[in-house]
Amino acid sequence: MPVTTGDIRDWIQRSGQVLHENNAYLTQLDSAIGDADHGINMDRGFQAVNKKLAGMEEADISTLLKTTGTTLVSTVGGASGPLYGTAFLRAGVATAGKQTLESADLITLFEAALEGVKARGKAQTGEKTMLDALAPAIEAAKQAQAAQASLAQIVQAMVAGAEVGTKATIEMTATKGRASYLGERSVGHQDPGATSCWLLLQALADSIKQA
Amino acid sequence: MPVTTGDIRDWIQRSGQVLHENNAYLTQLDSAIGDADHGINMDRGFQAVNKKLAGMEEADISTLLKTTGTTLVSTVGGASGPLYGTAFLRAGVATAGKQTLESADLITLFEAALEGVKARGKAQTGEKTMLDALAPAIEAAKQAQAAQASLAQIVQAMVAGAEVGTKATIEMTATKGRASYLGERSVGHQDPGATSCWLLLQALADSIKQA
Amino acid sequence: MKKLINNPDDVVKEAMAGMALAHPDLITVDLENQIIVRKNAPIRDKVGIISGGGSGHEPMHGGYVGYGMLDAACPGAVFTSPVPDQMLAATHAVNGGKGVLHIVKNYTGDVMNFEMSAELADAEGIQIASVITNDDVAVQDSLYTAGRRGVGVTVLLEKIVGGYAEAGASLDQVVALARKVNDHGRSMGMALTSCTVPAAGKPTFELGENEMEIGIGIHGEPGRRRTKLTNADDITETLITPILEDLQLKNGESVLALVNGMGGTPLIELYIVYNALQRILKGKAISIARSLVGNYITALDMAGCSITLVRLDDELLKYWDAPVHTPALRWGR
Amino acid sequence: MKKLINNPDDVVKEAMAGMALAHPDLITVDLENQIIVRKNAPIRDKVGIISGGGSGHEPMHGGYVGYGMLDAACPGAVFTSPVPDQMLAATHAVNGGKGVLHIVKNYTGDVMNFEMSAELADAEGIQIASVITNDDVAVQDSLYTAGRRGVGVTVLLEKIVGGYAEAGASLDQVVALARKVNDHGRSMGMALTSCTVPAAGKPTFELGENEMEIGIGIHGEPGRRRTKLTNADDITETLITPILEDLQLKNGESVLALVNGMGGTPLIELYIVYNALQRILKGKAISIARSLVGNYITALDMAGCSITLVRLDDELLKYWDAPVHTPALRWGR
Ligand SMILES: Nc1ncnc2c1ncn2[C@@H]1O[C@H](COP(=O)(O)OP(=O)(O)O)[C@@H](O)[C@H]1O
Ligand SMILES: Nc1ncnc2c1ncn2[C@@H]1O[C@H](COP(=O)(O)OP(=O)(O)O)[C@@H](O)[C@H]1O
Ligand SMILES: [Mg+2]
Ligand SMILES: [Mg+2]
Ligand SMILES: [Mg+2]
Ligand SMILES: [Mg+2]
Repeated sequence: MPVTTGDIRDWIQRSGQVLHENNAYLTQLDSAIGDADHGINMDRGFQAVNKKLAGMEEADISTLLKTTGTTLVSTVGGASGPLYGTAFLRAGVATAGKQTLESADLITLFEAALEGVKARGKAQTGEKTMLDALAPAIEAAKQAQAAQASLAQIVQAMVAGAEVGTKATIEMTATKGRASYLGERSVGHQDPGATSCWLLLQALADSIKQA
Repeated sequence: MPVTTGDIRDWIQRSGQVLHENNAYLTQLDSAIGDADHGINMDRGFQAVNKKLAGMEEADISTLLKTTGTTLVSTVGGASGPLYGTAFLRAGVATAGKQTLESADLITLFEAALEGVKARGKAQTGEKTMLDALAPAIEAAKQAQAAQASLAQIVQAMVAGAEVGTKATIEMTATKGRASYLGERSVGHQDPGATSCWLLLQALADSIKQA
Repeated sequence: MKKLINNPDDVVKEAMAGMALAHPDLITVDLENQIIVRKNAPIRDKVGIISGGGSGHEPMHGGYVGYGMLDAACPGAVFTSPVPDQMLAATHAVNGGKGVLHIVKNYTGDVMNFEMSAELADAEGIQIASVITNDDVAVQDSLYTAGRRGVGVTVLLEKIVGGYAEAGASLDQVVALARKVNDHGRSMGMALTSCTVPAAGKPTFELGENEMEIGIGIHGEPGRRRTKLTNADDITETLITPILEDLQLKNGESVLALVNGMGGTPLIELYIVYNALQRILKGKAISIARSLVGNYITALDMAGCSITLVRLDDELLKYWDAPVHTPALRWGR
Repeated sequence: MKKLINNPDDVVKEAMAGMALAHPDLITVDLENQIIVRKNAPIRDKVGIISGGGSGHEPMHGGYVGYGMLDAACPGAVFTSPVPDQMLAATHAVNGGKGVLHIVKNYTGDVMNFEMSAELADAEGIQIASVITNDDVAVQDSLYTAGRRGVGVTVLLEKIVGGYAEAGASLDQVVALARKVNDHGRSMGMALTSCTVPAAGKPTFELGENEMEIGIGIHGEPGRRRTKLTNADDITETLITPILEDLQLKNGESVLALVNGMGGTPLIELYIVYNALQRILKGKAISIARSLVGNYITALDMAGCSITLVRLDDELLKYWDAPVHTPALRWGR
């Protein structure tokens, strides 16, 4: 079954809940190697997004994603605002005109998001950022697709890839973002942005399972 | 045996030691109902006094006491500086010309000090101040004198009177000095100035015993 | 104790030396006499104005020495009033022939030490007048206490009478205006945390994570009562209520307001308190014509704040607005 | 958490409202767009200057809006860079036809958000230039990090280029001077305690009673290393050494020095640090021509300090001395 507009709307809503529940956890992670606001930022942003989307009953997938992106840009601030904002904006552009998303569309969506984050953040994988959750998630999705997995299985593979990627940030030395100021002292701590990315993908999987 | 110039010098020196040793204790008492400096103030003052007296080998009793008074005024500050300063100044005036002090002289000395403190501080006994150690000490001295006690016994009686008086400040509500701002909350705490007065009398008793 | 200091015994001297180096255009520091004196003092034919008190309240008083405010400040040891020798030396340094005003905060120690210095100056034939500030409404029964403490009004008074003296007023006139400012002003303070006296090395009192002290002074003395920590709006209401009652401000009157930090509270919080204060006063049709928000009379590293209101009239407003140039307060030049 | 606040979510809005009420002669606050704008902006034929960043650094930046400094400030949530909408609204508000300068502290979030706003303004045909401050020598390997952070120099730069813009300089000229100030300035900071982000409710990090963090930024980020707490003289030496190495100051040169408190450290301690700083620089024949000692770029309630030096020449000195009138910095008028 392809992903519907309803699934996307459910995903964004669910993301808001998940990020709200994990506000303190993400902020805690950001305390260790950042400035103790990542959970607060993401929660604020997705609350604004869901308020916005509530008034847009007719929106299609692309509009939902673009609106999420612009709202995140306008309400999150920090590093994560422009990064997640750009990711959703690019995802919206990549899904223009689509009423549903097949596996290939979904991978295209996330690849566009990934490119957006890389361009905006001038970062690569291995620098202990959200990219280290997103990139392996897409890698895992492609492998699953190549192995003829169902769309639901592909999304499950993404979550698993993001989890592995997020855990791998623990051993990394940060070289981008605020954590980079810590140098070696950043080792031993899980990246908050990678963690929120993994949570977002988990929410997507739950939305699809639910549907 | 009457009190000699040497005894007075020993007393002032010993007072410096005792106040130094009790700096933290007196400051602690002042933390509870004041501003946490009484021990620091007294220690600073008597250190300055003893430095000053070290250069005055020929001074008589009156000069020793007056110099103590002026030095305390010039180095202590706070409430205790002018009060103890005035006390010692008046004591010096009251002992002018004396080479030794008999029991009666000693009582005169402390009565002059008491009057000085009362005048400078515009206080009475029962207001939870140093007067509540000094006044009962003098009362006790007079009773001992009336009972034909020796000079040493009279000074012992003063210490005992000061102790009772100091302990009695615990139950008093302060109406003078910084502790008065606390109103009822000052009850249950021993007055730091009464305590330092008791310590000074204890030092005098030790100096005389020693002699 | 975590402080940017060297030896606790050297705190006052080193801070004074630092001030002298930071403001050579405004002040000179006499470390021997432990006083901070306005550059070029004494000013001929101007009433000299000195103040002083324990250290630990920075920028008060040293930060208020300069054009249009104080001619000298006498900092005592931390939280300990200065000694008469300091006030006498300062009096000598600022006596321009028109008399010298001593501004004294009402604390037993300050009053007695200033009194002794005035007796000595008097004996030398110097014309001295003293004005005591006692604006702290937290001290209620002045019959059973050493009387209301001098707190926030002191800063505002020093500015206003400093402007008046600069304009050429006589000692009597300056005294009269000082009394008026004091009569027209009231303050109340609160603490979120204790302060730590450097020589003592540990907090003067302990407050639980959910407690605050209401009605504190500026020396880490415990306040009138300890209550449950509430929010900025409630705290502002608690502080302002007794001030308004005591001052009996009427509809349409205007005030000079000081929202003062105790040293450890950041400016962002003080503006929140100021916001609440404005709302409350607006509800009573009292307007804030002038204000100061910041750390002006502190208690070392204590977190907390105090509020001061002074009822304004044209005279007070005129000398408040007059130019001032000191390390901590500057406008008009 | 002990703070003078109401709801943590309302901290920034209420503090901004308080600022607006306290300084109606200098600024207006647009709560809708969450920006602080100079009274009477835009100023015709003057380069507009805006800055911004997370809140929690008060008085920066809002306190620097006014004559001779910033035309607008964009405060983000606490420690979170503002969003492009704010910078775009501020750009509109201050654009007097001569272009707009964005002063951006070098943090990933600030840089990206300002960048996005500049792209939007650019698309509208507004002439925009951005200058990034990156003066924090605590960040060493800029190849392996997001680059040196923008800290204390930002304040001094805003004053100097603000004076230049007020004097009629073009956007290109202002940009060139801004780059020069940034190139000539370096900073380093340390913390005695952590700060507490209101929405987080607890300290960002924990420091033992005998520990300090060296090389911290202004967001409660841990520093480069944690060491044993020492005294003010040692700490000053530790902070100033890498600054001097990096700036390569020579005998006889003169500097503008900022001894900055982190929000929870009282002025008396900052003067002690300034005293130590003067002694060290004197030993190297470097003279402090101008200085600021106080809380100018803070990290909420953190106790600690930072030191900033800017190598001075006649041009920098001239615009440093030029009149300024803002809530937090005022001289010459
Ligand atoms: N240049 C970058 N590229 C990609 N992701 C980044 C970059 N810089 C930071 N991040 C991500 O942003 C997260 C921090 O977000 P957040 O705490 O909201 O912003 P800030 O660091 O401004 O406080 C980091 O954990 C990291 O995953
Ligand atoms: N008016 C007064 N008369 C007599 N003694 C007083 C008076 N006021 C205060 N004292 C004494 O002074 C003591 C406090 O001294 P100290 O702490 O050195 O000064 P300060 O109160 O100025 O900090 C009190 O404990 C009390 O015994
Ligand atoms: Mg963060
Ligand atoms: Mg005391
Ligand atoms: Mg005292
Ligand atoms: Mg942030």
